Amino acid sequence: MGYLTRRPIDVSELIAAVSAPERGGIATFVGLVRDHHGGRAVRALEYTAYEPMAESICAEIVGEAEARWPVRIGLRHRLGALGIGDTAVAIAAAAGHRDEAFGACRYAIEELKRRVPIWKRETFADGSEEWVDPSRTAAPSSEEREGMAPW
Amino acid sequence: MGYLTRRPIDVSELIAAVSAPERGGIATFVGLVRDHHGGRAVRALEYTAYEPMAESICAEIVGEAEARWPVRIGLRHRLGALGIGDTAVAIAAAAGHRDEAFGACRYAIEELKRRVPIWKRETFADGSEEWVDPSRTAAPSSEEREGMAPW
Amino acid sequence: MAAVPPAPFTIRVQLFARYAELLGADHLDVVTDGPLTVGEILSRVRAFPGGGTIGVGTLVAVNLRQAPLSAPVTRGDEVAILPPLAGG
Amino acid sequence: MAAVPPAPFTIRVQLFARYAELLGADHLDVVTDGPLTVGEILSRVRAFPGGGTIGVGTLVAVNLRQAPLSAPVTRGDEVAILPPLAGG
Repeated sequence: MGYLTRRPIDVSELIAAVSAPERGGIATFVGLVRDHHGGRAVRALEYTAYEPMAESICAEIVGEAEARWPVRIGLRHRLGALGIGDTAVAIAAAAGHRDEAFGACRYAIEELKRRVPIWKRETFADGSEEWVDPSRTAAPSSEEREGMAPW
Repeated sequence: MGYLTRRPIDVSELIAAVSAPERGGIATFVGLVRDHHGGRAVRALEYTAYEPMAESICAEIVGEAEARWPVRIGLRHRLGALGIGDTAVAIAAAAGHRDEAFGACRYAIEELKRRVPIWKRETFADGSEEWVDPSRTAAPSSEEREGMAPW
Repeated sequence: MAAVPPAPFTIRVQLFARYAELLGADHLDVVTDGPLTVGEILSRVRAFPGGGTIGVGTLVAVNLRQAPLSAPVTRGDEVAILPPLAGG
Repeated sequence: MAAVPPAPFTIRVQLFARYAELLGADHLDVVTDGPLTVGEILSRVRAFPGGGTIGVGTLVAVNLRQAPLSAPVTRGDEVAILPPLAGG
Protein backbone atom coordinates (compact mmCIF):
# COMPACT_ATOMS: atom_id res chain seq x y z
CA MET A 1 0.00 0.00 0.00
CA GLY A 2 1.40 3.36 -1.04
CA TYR A 3 1.32 6.44 1.17
CA LEU A 4 2.12 8.58 -1.88
CA THR A 5 -0.47 8.99 -4.59
CA ARG A 6 -0.89 10.91 -7.82
CA ARG A 7 -4.66 10.75 -7.63
CA PRO A 8 -7.08 12.91 -5.61
CA ILE A 9 -7.23 11.99 -1.91
CA ASP A 10 -10.64 10.91 -0.59
CA VAL A 11 -10.83 11.67 3.15
CA SER A 12 -14.03 9.70 3.72
CA GLU A 13 -12.38 6.65 2.19
CA LEU A 14 -9.33 7.10 4.43
CA ILE A 15 -11.56 7.35 7.51
CA ALA A 16 -13.50 4.24 6.48
CA ALA A 17 -10.25 2.33 5.97
CA VAL A 18 -9.00 2.89 9.53
CA SER A 19 -12.20 2.92 11.58
CA ALA A 20 -13.78 -0.15 13.14
CA PRO A 21 -16.51 -0.87 15.71
CA GLU A 22 -13.92 -0.75 18.51
CA ARG A 23 -12.21 2.32 17.01
CA GLY A 24 -15.10 4.75 16.85
CA GLY A 25 -13.23 8.02 17.44
CA ILE A 26 -11.39 9.34 14.40
CA ALA A 27 -9.24 12.48 14.35
CA THR A 28 -8.09 13.66 10.94
CA PHE A 29 -5.93 16.37 9.52
CA VAL A 30 -6.34 17.57 5.95
CA GLY A 31 -3.96 20.01 4.28
CA LEU A 32 -5.16 21.85 1.19
CA VAL A 33 -3.15 23.80 -1.37
CA ARG A 34 -3.24 27.45 -0.30
CA ASP A 35 -3.55 30.35 -2.70
CA HIS A 36 -0.90 32.46 -0.95
CA HIS A 37 2.57 31.81 0.37
CA GLY A 38 4.97 34.30 1.88
CA GLY A 39 2.63 37.11 0.87
CA ARG A 40 2.59 36.12 -2.81
CA ALA A 41 -0.36 34.76 -4.78
CA VAL A 42 0.15 31.13 -5.75
CA ARG A 43 -1.37 29.84 -8.99
CA ALA A 44 -0.35 26.19 -8.92
CA LEU A 45 2.16 23.84 -7.39
CA GLU A 46 3.85 20.54 -7.82
CA TYR A 47 4.97 18.03 -5.22
CA THR A 48 7.90 15.71 -5.85
CA ALA A 49 9.44 13.14 -3.52
CA TYR A 50 12.37 10.85 -3.06
CA GLU A 51 9.77 8.17 -3.35
CA PRO A 52 11.30 5.01 -1.85
CA MET A 53 12.54 6.95 1.16
CA ALA A 54 9.28 8.87 1.54
CA GLU A 55 7.30 5.61 1.53
CA SER A 56 9.70 4.10 4.03
CA ILE A 57 9.59 7.08 6.42
CA CYS A 58 5.79 7.28 6.19
CA ALA A 59 5.61 3.61 7.17
CA GLU A 60 8.00 4.31 10.03
CA ILE A 61 5.91 7.21 11.33
CA VAL A 62 2.68 5.20 11.10
CA GLY A 63 4.39 2.36 12.96
CA GLU A 64 5.63 4.71 15.68
CA ALA A 65 2.18 6.23 16.21
CA GLU A 66 0.51 2.80 16.30
CA ALA A 67 3.09 1.60 18.84
CA ARG A 68 2.67 4.62 21.09
CA TRP A 69 -1.13 4.86 20.99
CA PRO A 70 -3.79 2.16 20.50
CA VAL A 71 -4.72 3.58 17.10
CA ARG A 72 -4.89 2.72 13.46
CA ILE A 73 -3.39 5.38 11.16
CA GLY A 74 -4.20 6.16 7.54
CA LEU A 75 -1.92 8.56 5.66
CA ARG A 76 -1.84 9.88 2.10
CA HIS A 77 0.33 12.52 0.47
CA ARG A 78 -0.33 13.67 -3.04
CA LEU A 79 2.42 14.05 -5.66
CA GLY A 80 2.41 15.81 -9.03
CA ALA A 81 0.64 18.97 -10.18
CA LEU A 82 -2.05 20.30 -7.84
CA GLY A 83 -4.45 23.21 -8.05
CA ILE A 84 -5.55 25.64 -5.36
CA GLY A 85 -7.83 23.90 -2.85
CA ASP A 86 -6.71 20.37 -3.76
CA THR A 87 -5.98 18.04 -0.85
CA ALA A 88 -2.21 17.71 -0.51
CA VAL A 89 -2.11 15.54 2.59
CA ALA A 90 -4.59 13.66 4.77
CA ILE A 91 -4.06 11.73 7.98
CA ALA A 92 -6.73 9.81 9.89
CA ALA A 93 -6.19 8.28 13.33
CA ALA A 94 -8.90 5.95 14.64
CA ALA A 95 -8.99 4.96 18.29
CA GLY A 96 -11.31 3.90 21.05
CA HIS A 97 -10.90 7.28 22.74
CA ARG A 98 -10.53 10.75 21.29
CA ASP A 99 -7.42 11.64 23.35
CA GLU A 100 -5.54 8.88 21.62
CA ALA A 101 -6.94 9.74 18.20
CA PHE A 102 -5.98 13.43 18.48
CA GLY A 103 -2.55 12.65 19.95
CA ALA A 104 -1.64 10.18 17.24
CA CYS A 105 -2.99 12.34 14.40
CA ARG A 106 -1.01 15.32 15.61
CA TYR A 107 2.13 13.25 15.99
CA ALA A 108 1.85 11.87 12.46
CA ILE A 109 1.43 15.25 10.73
CA GLU A 110 4.27 16.85 12.71
CA GLU A 111 6.65 13.99 11.94
CA LEU A 112 5.59 13.89 8.30
CA LYS A 113 6.48 17.54 7.87
CA ARG A 114 9.76 17.08 9.71
CA ARG A 115 11.03 13.85 8.18
CA VAL A 116 9.41 12.82 4.90
CA PRO A 117 11.45 13.82 1.81
CA ILE A 118 8.85 15.68 -0.22
CA TRP A 119 9.35 19.00 -2.00
CA LYS A 120 6.98 21.61 -3.31
CA ARG A 121 7.50 23.89 -6.29
CA GLU A 122 5.17 26.85 -6.39
CA THR A 123 4.14 28.81 -9.46
CA PHE A 124 3.19 32.35 -8.54
CA ALA A 125 0.61 34.56 -10.18
CA ASP A 126 3.37 36.44 -12.05
CA GLY A 127 4.57 33.16 -13.60
CA SER A 128 7.75 32.86 -11.51
CA GLU A 129 8.49 29.53 -9.84
CA GLU A 130 10.22 28.63 -6.60
CA TRP A 131 11.04 25.58 -4.49
CA VAL A 132 9.50 26.12 -1.08
CA ASP A 133 11.95 26.27 1.80
CA PRO A 134 9.95 26.26 5.06
CA SER A 135 13.11 27.07 7.02
CA ARG A 136 13.26 30.43 5.26
CA THR A 137 9.59 31.31 5.06
CA ALA A 138 8.13 29.95 8.29
CA ALA A 139 9.36 32.82 10.46
CA PRO A 140 9.68 36.14 8.65
CA SER A 141 12.65 38.20 9.83
CA SER A 142 12.16 41.35 11.86
CA GLU A 143 12.88 43.40 8.76
CA GLU A 144 10.19 41.58 6.81
CA ARG A 145 7.76 42.04 9.67
CA GLU A 146 8.39 45.77 9.72
CA GLY A 147 7.38 46.00 6.10
CA MET A 148 4.04 44.35 6.79
CA ALA A 149 0.81 46.26 7.19
CA PRO A 150 -0.28 46.31 10.84
CA TRP A 151 -3.79 44.94 10.21
CA MET B 1 -28.65 25.99 9.24
CA GLY B 2 -29.17 23.05 11.57
CA TYR B 3 -26.42 21.42 13.58
CA LEU B 4 -28.73 18.47 14.21
CA THR B 5 -29.64 16.20 11.35
CA ARG B 6 -31.61 13.01 10.80
CA ARG B 7 -29.70 12.17 7.65
CA PRO B 8 -26.25 10.55 7.25
CA ILE B 9 -23.36 12.94 7.91
CA ASP B 10 -20.93 13.49 5.03
CA VAL B 11 -17.52 14.46 6.41
CA SER B 12 -16.07 15.49 3.05
CA GLU B 13 -18.99 17.86 2.57
CA LEU B 14 -18.44 19.33 6.05
CA ILE B 15 -14.74 19.87 5.30
CA ALA B 16 -15.56 21.51 1.97
CA ALA B 17 -18.06 23.81 3.67
CA VAL B 18 -15.52 25.28 6.11
CA SER B 19 -12.28 25.27 4.13
CA ALA B 20 -11.09 28.13 1.95
CA PRO B 21 -7.86 29.13 0.21
CA GLU B 22 -6.74 31.00 3.33
CA ARG B 23 -7.92 28.19 5.65
CA GLY B 24 -6.00 25.25 4.25
CA GLY B 25 -5.47 23.25 7.44
CA ILE B 26 -8.51 21.30 8.59
CA ALA B 27 -8.69 19.20 11.76
CA THR B 28 -11.75 17.00 12.12
CA PHE B 29 -13.21 14.66 14.66
CA VAL B 30 -15.65 11.94 13.71
CA GLY B 31 -17.50 9.79 16.23
CA LEU B 32 -19.00 6.51 15.05
CA VAL B 33 -21.53 4.27 16.77
CA ARG B 34 -19.57 1.62 18.66
CA ASP B 35 -20.64 -2.02 18.92
CA HIS B 36 -19.85 -2.28 22.64
CA HIS B 37 -20.57 -0.16 25.68
CA GLY B 38 -19.72 -0.92 29.29
CA GLY B 39 -18.67 -4.41 28.25
CA ARG B 40 -22.00 -5.25 26.56
CA ALA B 41 -22.63 -5.79 22.85
CA VAL B 42 -24.71 -2.99 21.34
CA ARG B 43 -27.04 -3.77 18.44
CA ALA B 44 -28.51 -0.35 17.69
CA LEU B 45 -29.08 3.03 19.25
CA GLU B 46 -31.17 6.12 19.03
CA TYR B 47 -30.25 9.73 19.70
CA THR B 48 -32.81 12.25 20.91
CA ALA B 49 -32.31 15.89 21.82
CA TYR B 50 -33.96 18.87 23.40
CA GLU B 51 -33.73 20.29 19.92
CA PRO B 52 -34.10 24.08 20.30
CA MET B 53 -31.62 24.12 23.18
CA ALA B 54 -29.22 21.74 21.43
CA GLU B 55 -29.21 23.96 18.33
CA SER B 56 -28.69 27.03 20.47
CA ILE B 57 -25.81 25.52 22.48
CA CYS B 58 -24.12 24.20 19.32
CA ALA B 59 -24.26 27.70 17.86
CA GLU B 60 -22.81 29.06 21.09
CA ILE B 61 -19.91 26.57 21.06
CA VAL B 62 -19.14 27.27 17.40
CA GLY B 63 -19.19 31.00 18.18
CA GLU B 64 -16.85 30.55 21.14
CA ALA B 65 -14.34 28.54 19.10
CA GLU B 66 -14.45 31.02 16.21
CA ALA B 67 -13.89 33.88 18.64
CA ARG B 68 -10.97 32.22 20.40
CA TRP B 69 -9.16 30.93 17.29
CA PRO B 70 -9.06 32.25 13.70
CA VAL B 71 -11.04 29.26 12.45
CA ARG B 72 -14.25 28.32 10.75
CA ILE B 73 -16.12 25.46 12.44
CA GLY B 74 -18.54 22.94 10.92
CA LEU B 75 -20.52 20.72 13.28
CA ARG B 76 -23.17 18.02 12.77
CA HIS B 77 -24.83 15.67 15.23
CA ARG B 78 -27.12 12.94 14.05
CA LEU B 79 -30.50 12.20 15.66
CA GLY B 80 -32.80 9.21 15.33
CA ALA B 81 -32.04 5.51 14.90
CA LEU B 82 -28.43 4.67 14.00
CA GLY B 83 -26.66 1.43 13.22
CA ILE B 84 -23.20 0.27 14.28
CA GLY B 85 -20.52 2.23 12.41
CA ASP B 86 -22.79 5.13 11.47
CA THR B 87 -21.38 8.61 11.99
CA ALA B 88 -22.98 10.09 15.11
CA VAL B 89 -21.04 13.35 15.24
CA ALA B 90 -18.57 15.22 13.03
CA ILE B 91 -16.68 18.45 13.66
CA ALA B 92 -14.36 20.19 11.21
CA ALA B 93 -12.16 23.17 12.10
CA ALA B 94 -10.44 24.97 9.24
CA ALA B 95 -7.63 27.42 9.91
CA GLY B 96 -4.52 28.89 8.40
CA HIS B 97 -2.36 26.90 10.80
CA ARG B 98 -2.80 23.40 12.19
CA ASP B 99 -2.29 24.42 15.83
CA GLU B 100 -5.41 26.54 15.61
CA ALA B 101 -7.35 23.88 13.72
CA PHE B 102 -6.54 21.15 16.24
CA GLY B 103 -7.16 23.39 19.24
CA ALA B 104 -10.55 24.57 18.02
CA CYS B 105 -11.68 21.09 16.93
CA ARG B 106 -10.78 19.63 20.30
CA TYR B 107 -12.54 22.45 22.12
CA ALA B 108 -15.73 21.98 20.13
CA ILE B 109 -16.04 18.23 20.71
CA GLU B 110 -15.29 18.54 24.44
CA GLU B 111 -17.86 21.30 24.89
CA LEU B 112 -20.43 19.47 22.78
CA LYS B 113 -20.19 16.41 25.01
CA ARG B 114 -20.34 18.55 28.13
CA ARG B 115 -23.11 20.98 27.26
CA VAL B 116 -25.38 19.93 24.39
CA PRO B 117 -28.64 18.26 25.53
CA ILE B 118 -28.56 15.05 23.53
CA TRP B 119 -29.37 11.57 24.84
CA LYS B 120 -28.60 8.10 23.61
CA ARG B 121 -30.69 4.98 24.08
CA GLU B 122 -28.82 1.77 23.43
CA THR B 123 -30.34 -1.57 22.44
CA PHE B 124 -28.10 -4.42 23.52
CA ALA B 125 -27.65 -7.77 21.81
CA ASP B 126 -29.98 -9.41 24.34
CA GLY B 127 -32.76 -6.98 23.39
CA SER B 128 -32.62 -4.91 26.58
CA GLU B 129 -32.51 -1.14 26.27
CA GLU B 130 -30.90 1.56 28.36
CA TRP B 131 -30.40 5.31 28.39
CA VAL B 132 -26.67 5.97 28.44
CA ASP B 133 -25.38 7.81 31.49
CA PRO B 134 -21.73 8.72 30.90
CA SER B 135 -21.38 9.82 34.52
CA ARG B 136 -21.96 6.20 35.58
CA THR B 137 -20.07 4.38 32.83
CA ALA B 138 -17.12 6.63 32.05
CA ALA B 139 -15.08 5.70 35.13
CA PRO B 140 -15.70 2.19 36.43
CA SER B 141 -15.60 1.98 40.21
CA SER B 142 -12.73 0.23 42.00
CA GLU B 143 -14.96 -2.76 42.56
CA GLU B 144 -15.77 -3.01 38.88
CA ARG B 145 -12.09 -2.68 38.01
CA GLU B 146 -11.22 -5.55 40.29
CA GLY B 147 -13.61 -7.79 38.41
CA MET B 148 -11.88 -7.01 35.10
CA ALA B 149 -9.37 -9.31 33.48
CA PRO B 150 -5.86 -7.83 33.75
CA TRP B 151 -5.13 -7.96 29.99
CA MET C 1 -57.92 48.84 49.50
CA ALA C 2 -57.94 45.01 49.53
CA ALA C 3 -55.11 43.12 47.78
CA VAL C 4 -56.18 41.39 44.57
CA PRO C 5 -55.45 37.66 44.95
CA PRO C 6 -52.83 36.65 42.37
CA ALA C 7 -54.14 34.58 39.46
CA PRO C 8 -52.63 31.10 39.33
CA PHE C 9 -50.75 30.14 36.18
CA THR C 10 -48.96 27.04 34.92
CA ILE C 11 -45.29 26.57 34.16
CA ARG C 12 -44.70 23.83 31.62
CA VAL C 13 -41.74 21.60 32.49
CA GLN C 14 -40.35 19.49 29.67
CA LEU C 15 -38.94 16.04 30.35
CA PHE C 16 -36.53 14.07 28.17
CA ALA C 17 -35.07 10.63 27.71
CA ARG C 18 -34.95 8.64 30.96
CA TYR C 19 -36.95 11.22 32.91
CA ALA C 20 -39.72 11.23 30.34
CA GLU C 21 -39.83 7.45 30.62
CA LEU C 22 -39.80 7.40 34.42
CA LEU C 23 -42.59 9.93 34.71
CA GLY C 24 -44.50 8.58 31.71
CA ALA C 25 -44.83 12.01 30.09
CA ASP C 26 -42.79 14.41 27.98
CA HIS C 27 -43.97 17.37 30.06
CA LEU C 28 -45.65 18.29 33.33
CA ASP C 29 -47.57 21.44 34.19
CA VAL C 30 -46.68 22.99 37.53
CA VAL C 31 -49.42 25.30 38.83
CA THR C 32 -48.36 28.29 40.89
CA ASP C 33 -49.65 31.72 41.78
CA GLY C 34 -46.23 33.38 41.63
CA PRO C 35 -42.64 32.90 40.47
CA LEU C 36 -40.81 29.79 41.66
CA THR C 37 -37.12 29.00 41.80
CA VAL C 38 -35.62 26.20 39.73
CA GLY C 39 -35.12 24.31 43.00
CA GLU C 40 -38.79 24.64 43.89
CA ILE C 41 -39.82 23.36 40.49
CA LEU C 42 -37.52 20.38 40.87
CA SER C 43 -39.14 19.57 44.22
CA ARG C 44 -42.58 19.72 42.67
CA VAL C 45 -41.56 17.42 39.83
CA ARG C 46 -39.97 14.94 42.26
CA ALA C 47 -43.34 14.68 44.01
CA PHE C 48 -44.94 13.24 40.85
CA PRO C 49 -45.07 9.43 40.60
CA GLY C 50 -41.68 8.30 39.27
CA GLY C 51 -40.15 11.69 40.00
CA GLY C 52 -38.18 10.49 43.00
CA THR C 53 -35.42 9.15 40.77
CA ILE C 54 -34.52 12.62 39.47
CA GLY C 55 -31.14 13.25 41.06
CA VAL C 56 -30.14 16.29 43.08
CA GLY C 57 -27.43 17.22 40.58
CA THR C 58 -29.85 17.21 37.65
CA LEU C 59 -29.43 19.98 35.10
CA VAL C 60 -32.33 22.34 34.56
CA ALA C 61 -32.61 24.67 31.60
CA VAL C 62 -34.64 27.86 31.61
CA ASN C 63 -35.22 29.45 28.23
CA LEU C 64 -32.66 27.15 26.56
CA ARG C 65 -29.83 27.85 29.01
CA GLN C 66 -28.69 25.95 32.08
CA ALA C 67 -29.92 27.63 35.25
CA PRO C 68 -28.87 27.31 38.90
CA LEU C 69 -31.29 26.09 41.60
CA SER C 70 -31.77 29.66 42.76
CA ALA C 71 -32.83 31.03 39.36
CA PRO C 72 -36.37 32.44 39.26
CA VAL C 73 -38.92 31.01 36.86
CA THR C 74 -42.07 32.85 35.97
CA ARG C 75 -44.98 32.91 33.59
CA GLY C 76 -43.94 32.15 29.99
CA ASP C 77 -40.52 30.71 30.80
CA GLU C 78 -39.52 27.50 29.02
CA VAL C 79 -38.29 24.99 31.61
CA ALA C 80 -36.67 21.62 30.91
CA ILE C 81 -35.20 18.96 33.19
CA LEU C 82 -32.21 17.28 31.59
CA PRO C 83 -30.98 13.78 32.42
CA PRO C 84 -27.21 13.21 32.16
CA LEU C 85 -26.11 14.30 28.67
CA ALA C 86 -24.80 11.67 26.29
CA GLY C 87 -24.16 13.38 22.97
CA GLY C 88 -21.12 12.85 20.79
CA MET D 1 53.89 -9.88 -0.98
CA ALA D 2 52.92 -6.63 -2.73
CA ALA D 3 49.59 -4.95 -1.83
CA VAL D 4 46.93 -5.20 -4.52
CA PRO D 5 45.87 -1.64 -5.44
CA PRO D 6 42.15 -1.15 -4.52
CA ALA D 7 39.76 -1.10 -7.48
CA PRO D 8 37.96 2.25 -7.84
CA PHE D 9 34.16 2.20 -7.74
CA THR D 10 31.40 4.76 -8.05
CA ILE D 11 28.89 5.86 -5.47
CA ARG D 12 25.74 7.24 -7.04
CA VAL D 13 24.43 10.37 -5.31
CA GLN D 14 20.81 11.30 -6.02
CA LEU D 15 19.75 14.93 -6.17
CA PHE D 16 16.24 16.31 -5.76
CA ALA D 17 14.19 19.44 -6.22
CA ARG D 18 16.30 22.62 -5.95
CA TYR D 19 19.58 20.74 -5.83
CA ALA D 20 18.76 18.78 -8.99
CA GLU D 21 17.99 22.10 -10.68
CA LEU D 22 21.14 23.84 -9.42
CA LEU D 23 23.42 21.03 -10.52
CA GLY D 24 21.46 20.31 -13.69
CA ALA D 25 21.23 16.58 -12.96
CA ASP D 26 19.17 14.17 -10.88
CA HIS D 27 22.28 12.25 -9.86
CA LEU D 28 26.09 12.44 -9.78
CA ASP D 29 28.59 9.60 -9.67
CA VAL D 30 31.38 10.02 -7.13
CA VAL D 31 34.41 7.86 -7.93
CA THR D 32 36.44 6.54 -5.03
CA ASP D 33 38.76 3.65 -4.27
CA GLY D 34 37.44 3.14 -0.73
CA PRO D 35 34.64 4.04 1.64
CA LEU D 36 33.87 7.73 2.17
CA THR D 37 32.03 9.50 4.94
CA VAL D 38 28.82 11.39 4.24
CA GLY D 39 30.76 14.58 4.89
CA GLU D 40 33.37 13.68 2.26
CA ILE D 41 30.66 12.95 -0.28
CA LEU D 42 29.03 16.31 0.44
CA SER D 43 32.41 18.04 -0.17
CA ARG D 44 32.81 16.26 -3.50
CA VAL D 45 29.30 17.23 -4.60
CA ARG D 46 29.85 20.84 -3.58
CA ALA D 47 32.84 20.93 -5.93
CA PHE D 48 30.59 20.29 -8.97
CA PRO D 49 29.37 23.39 -10.87
CA GLY D 50 26.30 24.69 -8.99
CA GLY D 51 27.12 22.57 -5.96
CA GLY D 52 28.37 25.49 -3.87
CA THR D 53 24.84 26.40 -2.90
CA ILE D 54 24.29 23.16 -1.04
CA GLY D 55 24.14 24.28 2.57
CA VAL D 56 26.21 22.89 5.43
CA GLY D 57 23.11 21.74 7.29
CA THR D 58 21.81 19.76 4.32
CA LEU D 59 20.28 16.39 5.07
CA VAL D 60 21.86 13.33 3.54
CA ALA D 61 20.17 9.94 3.38
CA VAL D 62 22.02 6.66 3.10
CA ASN D 63 19.92 3.63 2.21
CA LEU D 64 16.67 5.60 2.76
CA ARG D 65 17.57 6.89 6.24
CA GLN D 66 19.04 10.18 7.38
CA ALA D 67 22.72 9.81 8.13
CA PRO D 68 25.18 12.02 10.07
CA LEU D 69 28.25 13.55 8.40
CA SER D 70 30.44 10.89 10.01
CA ALA D 71 28.48 7.92 8.60
CA PRO D 72 30.50 5.67 6.27
CA VAL D 73 29.33 5.11 2.71
CA THR D 74 30.60 2.25 0.62
CA ARG D 75 30.00 0.30 -2.57
CA GLY D 76 26.30 -0.36 -3.21
CA ASP D 77 24.96 2.21 -0.77
CA GLU D 78 22.11 4.45 -1.96
CA VAL D 79 22.97 8.07 -1.21
CA ALA D 80 20.68 11.09 -1.60
CA ILE D 81 21.14 14.77 -0.81
CA LEU D 82 17.91 16.33 0.40
CA PRO D 83 17.05 20.04 0.12
CA PRO D 84 14.89 21.48 2.94
CA LEU D 85 11.75 19.30 3.19
CA ALA D 86 8.42 20.86 2.31
CA GLY D 87 5.83 18.09 2.52
CA GLY D 88 2.40 18.39 4.13
